[in-house]
Amino acid sequence: MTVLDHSATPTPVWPPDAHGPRRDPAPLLPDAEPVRVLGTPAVKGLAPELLRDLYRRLVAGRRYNQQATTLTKQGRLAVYPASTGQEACQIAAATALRPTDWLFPSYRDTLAVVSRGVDPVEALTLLRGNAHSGYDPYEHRVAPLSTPLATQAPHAVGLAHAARLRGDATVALALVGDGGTSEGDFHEALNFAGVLNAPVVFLVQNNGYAISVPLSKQSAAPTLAHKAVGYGIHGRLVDGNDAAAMHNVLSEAVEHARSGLGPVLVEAVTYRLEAHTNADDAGRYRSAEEVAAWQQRDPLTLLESQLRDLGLLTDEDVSEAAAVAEALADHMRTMFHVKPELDPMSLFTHVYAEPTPQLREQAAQLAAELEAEAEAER
Amino acid sequence: MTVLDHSATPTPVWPPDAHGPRRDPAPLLPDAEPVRVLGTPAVKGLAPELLRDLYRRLVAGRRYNQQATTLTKQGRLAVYPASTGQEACQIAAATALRPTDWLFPSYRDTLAVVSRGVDPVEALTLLRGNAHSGYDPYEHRVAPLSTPLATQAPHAVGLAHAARLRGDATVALALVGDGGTSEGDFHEALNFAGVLNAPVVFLVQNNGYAISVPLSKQSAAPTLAHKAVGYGIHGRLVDGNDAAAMHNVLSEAVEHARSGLGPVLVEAVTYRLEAHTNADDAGRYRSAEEVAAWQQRDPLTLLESQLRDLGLLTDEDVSEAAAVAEALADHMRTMFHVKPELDPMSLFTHVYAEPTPQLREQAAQLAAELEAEAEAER
Amino acid sequence: MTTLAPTQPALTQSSMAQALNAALRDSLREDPSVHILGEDVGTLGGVFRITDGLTAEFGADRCLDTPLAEAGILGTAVGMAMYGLRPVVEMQFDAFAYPAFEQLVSHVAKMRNRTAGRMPLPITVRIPYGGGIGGVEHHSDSSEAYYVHTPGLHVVAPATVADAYGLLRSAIASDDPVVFLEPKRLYWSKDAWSPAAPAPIEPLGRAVVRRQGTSATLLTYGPSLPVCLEAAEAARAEGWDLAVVDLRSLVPFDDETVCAAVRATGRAIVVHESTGFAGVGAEIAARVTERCFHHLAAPVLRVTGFDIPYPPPMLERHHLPGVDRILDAVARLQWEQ
Amino acid sequence: MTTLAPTQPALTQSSMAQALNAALRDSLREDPSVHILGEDVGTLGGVFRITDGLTAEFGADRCLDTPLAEAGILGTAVGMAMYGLRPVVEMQFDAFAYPAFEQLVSHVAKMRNRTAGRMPLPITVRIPYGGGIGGVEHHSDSSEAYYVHTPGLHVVAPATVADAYGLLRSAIASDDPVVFLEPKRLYWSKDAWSPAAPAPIEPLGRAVVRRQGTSATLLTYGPSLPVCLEAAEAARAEGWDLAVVDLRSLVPFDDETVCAAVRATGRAIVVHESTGFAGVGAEIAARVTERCFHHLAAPVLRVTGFDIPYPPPMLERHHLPGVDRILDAVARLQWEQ
Ligand SMILES: Cc1ncc(C[n+]2csc(CCOP(=O)(O)OP(=O)(O)O)c2C)c(N)n1
Ligand SMILES: Cc1ncc(C[n+]2csc(CCOP(=O)(O)OP(=O)(O)O)c2C)c(N)n1
Ligand SMILES: [Mg+2]
Ligand SMILES: [Mg+2]
Repeated sequence: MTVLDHSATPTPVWPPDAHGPRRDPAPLLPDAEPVRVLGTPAVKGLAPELLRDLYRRLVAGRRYNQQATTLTKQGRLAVYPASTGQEACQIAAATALRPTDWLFPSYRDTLAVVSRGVDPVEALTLLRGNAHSGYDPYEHRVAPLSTPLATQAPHAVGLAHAARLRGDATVALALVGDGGTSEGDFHEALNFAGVLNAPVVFLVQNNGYAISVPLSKQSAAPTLAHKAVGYGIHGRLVDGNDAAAMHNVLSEAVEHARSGLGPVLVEAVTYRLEAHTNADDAGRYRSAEEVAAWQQRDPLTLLESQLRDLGLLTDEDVSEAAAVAEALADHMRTMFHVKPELDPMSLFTHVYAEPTPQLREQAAQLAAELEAEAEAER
Repeated sequence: MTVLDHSATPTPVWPPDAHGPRRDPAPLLPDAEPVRVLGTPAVKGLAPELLRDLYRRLVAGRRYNQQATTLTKQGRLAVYPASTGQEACQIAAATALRPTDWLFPSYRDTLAVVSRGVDPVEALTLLRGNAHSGYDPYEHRVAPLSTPLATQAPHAVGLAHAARLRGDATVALALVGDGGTSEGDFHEALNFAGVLNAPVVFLVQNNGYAISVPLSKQSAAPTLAHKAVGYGIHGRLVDGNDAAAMHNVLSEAVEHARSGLGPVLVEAVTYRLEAHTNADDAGRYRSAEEVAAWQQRDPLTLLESQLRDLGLLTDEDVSEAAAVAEALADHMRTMFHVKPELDPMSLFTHVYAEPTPQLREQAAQLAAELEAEAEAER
Repeated sequence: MTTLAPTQPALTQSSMAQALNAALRDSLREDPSVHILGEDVGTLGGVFRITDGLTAEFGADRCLDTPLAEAGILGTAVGMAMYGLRPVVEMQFDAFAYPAFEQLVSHVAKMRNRTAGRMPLPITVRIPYGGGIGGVEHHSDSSEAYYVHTPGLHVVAPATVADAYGLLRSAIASDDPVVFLEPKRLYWSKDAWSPAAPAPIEPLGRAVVRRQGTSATLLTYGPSLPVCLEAAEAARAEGWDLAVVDLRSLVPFDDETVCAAVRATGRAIVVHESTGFAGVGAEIAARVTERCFHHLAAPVLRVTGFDIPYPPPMLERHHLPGVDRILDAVARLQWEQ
Repeated sequence: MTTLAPTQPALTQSSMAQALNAALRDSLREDPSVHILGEDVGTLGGVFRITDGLTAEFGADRCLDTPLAEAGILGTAVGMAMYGLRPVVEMQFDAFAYPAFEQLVSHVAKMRNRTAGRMPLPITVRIPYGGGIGGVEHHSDSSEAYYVHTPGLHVVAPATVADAYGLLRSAIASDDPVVFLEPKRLYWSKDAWSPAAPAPIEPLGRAVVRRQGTSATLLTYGPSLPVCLEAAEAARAEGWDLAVVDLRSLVPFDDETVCAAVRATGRAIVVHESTGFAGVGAEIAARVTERCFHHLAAPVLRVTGFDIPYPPPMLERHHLPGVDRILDAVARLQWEQ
């Protein structure tokens, strides 16, 4: 029997003469309220060690964002789109996955990439500017950062489908922004996922803005999670600043997909505390009040105060977490002070498996120019 | 105040800290059952004259499809995608609109175009092959038939938006197939429509197939109408073979949009009784039983028997309608026996407002070739 | 002791469509990582029947009917290739590959380079292309120039039944993405060729001289090859002995074969269906001139489609480069000097 | 009786960005049917600030922040144009125009022709293009070849502050669709020009000789013009007197000016940033050779970007045609014979 045996699709519930599987929409719709765990009885359901781990990751994540921002000020990074304020989403994208799963990040998701185990310098290579991508996608099963928005979503579907064909228990997680949901590729990916019943999860980090464009100009949907029903997949809504809720909902979604129950679309409601990138002037399109209001819901402070309430966090833990974070920052500082190796001739090496005769000629031309340059310098 | 004053968007119902307008999804979701009028008490609500008009249009529509099919057999049409079985959808697309409204048809919708007043020969020009489009879009406010699927949907949104900016009460109706809903352009159009609150209606004729691909391989959605909620617009589901229901639902949708209440997505459940086109072999992908089952729900017989039950249809009416239909067929036969005027030089006339110097040279070359040809024939 | 000669199956007349179908079947059979996906490629066997019978033989997982969304199809193929599969995508018609343009240009063409060779994408994108079949708007585009201008893509266009098989096998076997342009117009053209004894797999990147000649050299590919051969025949009456080169592969380009053929005659004409302005013919004329300047007795001329949207069926014959237009160009090759 | 001379506002130093902004402002002011739409063009004024202040002055209906979907933006513009408006679309970066490729090629370029002139689409598609700004992947593409090969589109690329104003005004005023390529790299380049006394509106389709010369002719456009002028200066030291032609409009193409300039020197080099293979330079080299063959002492050479995906920022200088590469080409123009 094939993976795509359509006789396996749910028998029509409605109406008798309609075409294809007509599923019951009810279970696909998100709850009216976003899932929250911190500050609710549900928090008792989580292992203290998990909560403390999330805390340490959040602290490191915040420090990572600060250090990367500093590196741009020093001109060591060409540009940096900070995920400050979205760290709970970023780390959940790592904690919810198994090593054998795949992550499909967008350009803002380097923290998720690092949380998955990729070295920060490799994760930031694209933004540093010495190469298009710094890491081996197969080492940690992380696709290259995707800059064209939502174009990585169909890749995640294809990879998940391929894994299923191979009989592997792999799940693909695609990260998209609220703005990215407007792209045709987002639609086509979710539709393919639904039809193929591919083990893929789409996490939309709804941080309220696409550069300067607020969600109200991006979509009129009740919530972005409501888009799921249009593809026959499950939609979940979660508080993106609640690290515990993020971990729970995303883990459930991933296991739901893994168990063959179908793809899931998760909307995480969060906020981009920094400007779009260091090159952006957020003051042009949003108020200080708005930012301040969201600072009150900082994912880090939310978790920290919860842990303290539960008596799960000592001052020792705090300084310990800070130390780990500082070590990460140190590593970044040192590594970025090393000038990257640059080989102009590498421009021709990987265009094709074998350079074409045309590329060989062009490579020879550049080689000669470099030789002449070197001559001149001697 | 501008048309796009976003303060006018509904105030957030949920949750306080979420971004943008968070509408109540309930009113956007389609009913569980498709709207039906024929054979229900609701039929009493329709004016007898309307029902009889719909009948006459259906009879003519069916005859139109037969004649066009005959013309392909005679080689007078290059190809014809019949709307046989979908006539109720096609004529409703005309009866639901005002003359000032706009229709954006897909390649299968020539009957809707003709029902709107375009001469059949002009409507069929694309499929005849003597020109790309045979009618003046501005005469009956009908956009050229769109072959690239769903690409006309954003055009409808743009035109509706422009009309609104101009303060006109114009509504745009875009016709898309079930297969077309999978295209990115469909998604982007509905999203723009929702955000711009444009007076546009999308009618999806779900005839169960995209050439050979059944809906079950096209979408896993509960219904295609459920896609609406993902764009914050209203979704309606209707029996596409019920001419009265089609007219009612589509008219309501059009007036809903006209009154500024927002766009509507209507899914009409119908069936393509003929092959995809005369060039297609439907036997390769669907059973005779399936076709026979749908023949039982032929929109024409459904309406006719209803009218007879209501005593609204005399044998005279029937032969009268048949006569009108036959006149249409006659007109098509005669007109298509006239060889179309062909001017090779017209290839260069409308590429730009003014031919470029390059096109002038090329036109001169063709002119010389034609002159030589003529010479040779003398 | 006697050796038995292996029995050679007789070469029957086969169509290009049959050869392509055989190439797909043999690829699916020999390599389990090959997967076909596209619109109507399964149950129906494709609108041109190129995938006829493949789902029946290999199952829906190997030859998949997808939803109607070209970017989704190609994007899904990218993900499948990332996981080690070897997807073969069918775009139903040339103009319907445009929705996938971003996936093709920004990902398919660039992934290997982006990842320094770590993530190659062995994807074949089959595109039935070109006119001359009486197709309505959007069904007759020649879009090769868009693809050849995009580094990272191989672009191939067979013109014979045997090449259709041999080049498609190589395209699928290639570790780089290949845009495989199938001349619709030649789908039903037949040739002595048998799927039972398929031609050797043709390596990509090699042009072939289809006709030797001394007066001038016609450079062409795909649907225009038969037209050029016909023109060469007709030219004999006028006392011209024309060589005809079938490029087969546009990227990589076979400068060696092409320049040798042009130097031999000192005169050249590029012939293709697509719009001329910044078309493939422009590149060929430019590079041949750069390389053979002092061998040229006349400028390299181009006989191409006009710079207009593809015409409606009843007018297409005026747009397509025909024998007469080619002969007119030959006459303009400055024989007097 | 005395007549007063009208007071001429002094020509201050203005950037190309300011000139483009002025062109948009003046168009919005003079023609109520002009509407701007795109990503971040409203409140933010565009990521390059080209639409700065326009929403504030004319309202969101005239300068609209759209959802993030390029096909939707261009498709919506098509519908607006159908209703008599004159949309000006901003694509945020070159590579992000690719999702709109189908709308551009299958509708924007073809609607007038499809409807026999009844439904023209006066749409201007502004695309910040090219490299040299240290942009990461997808932010430095030179995609002009895709557009010039598509009949029905005008393709324009200004290289000076005054032309940026004059050509954009003409593009918006044109009843045909115009792909307006803005050299990002020159956005902040300044010139003596004042929005208060804007240059006369430049008609489309005319090239201009920026520098007279006798040894050889450089043919270029957009971001490569300053490089060519610099190269021409440097060439004097080597005893070469180079002419420089700024094409400005790629479609329509100004054969007259170009051929005259090439015949005058007998040697020509085309310079552009984009990939060379089947690029605009191929067309120019081919057509100039067709038209000026016997005036040429050497083949028309091309100095272009390599046939590779655009490099990462730290390596882009090796890809971009620079002064040295141009001078090397000049040296290869066979001066000995
Ligand atoms: C196809 C495409 N169009 C435009 C852009 C330019 N761009 C880069 S980021 C961005 C906004 C993205 O917003 P969102 O998806 O919400 O992600 P966020 O930046 O909030 O993380 C835009 C328009 C792009 N990268 N890709
Ligand atoms: C963008 C695009 N891709 C592919 C095609 C080829 N094609 C023509 S009709 C068709 C099926 C359309 O199915 P549907 O949308 O359900 O409309 P129907 O034919 O049922 O009326 C396909 C795939 C096309 N016309 N446009
Ligand atoms: Mg966002
Ligand atoms: Mg259908």
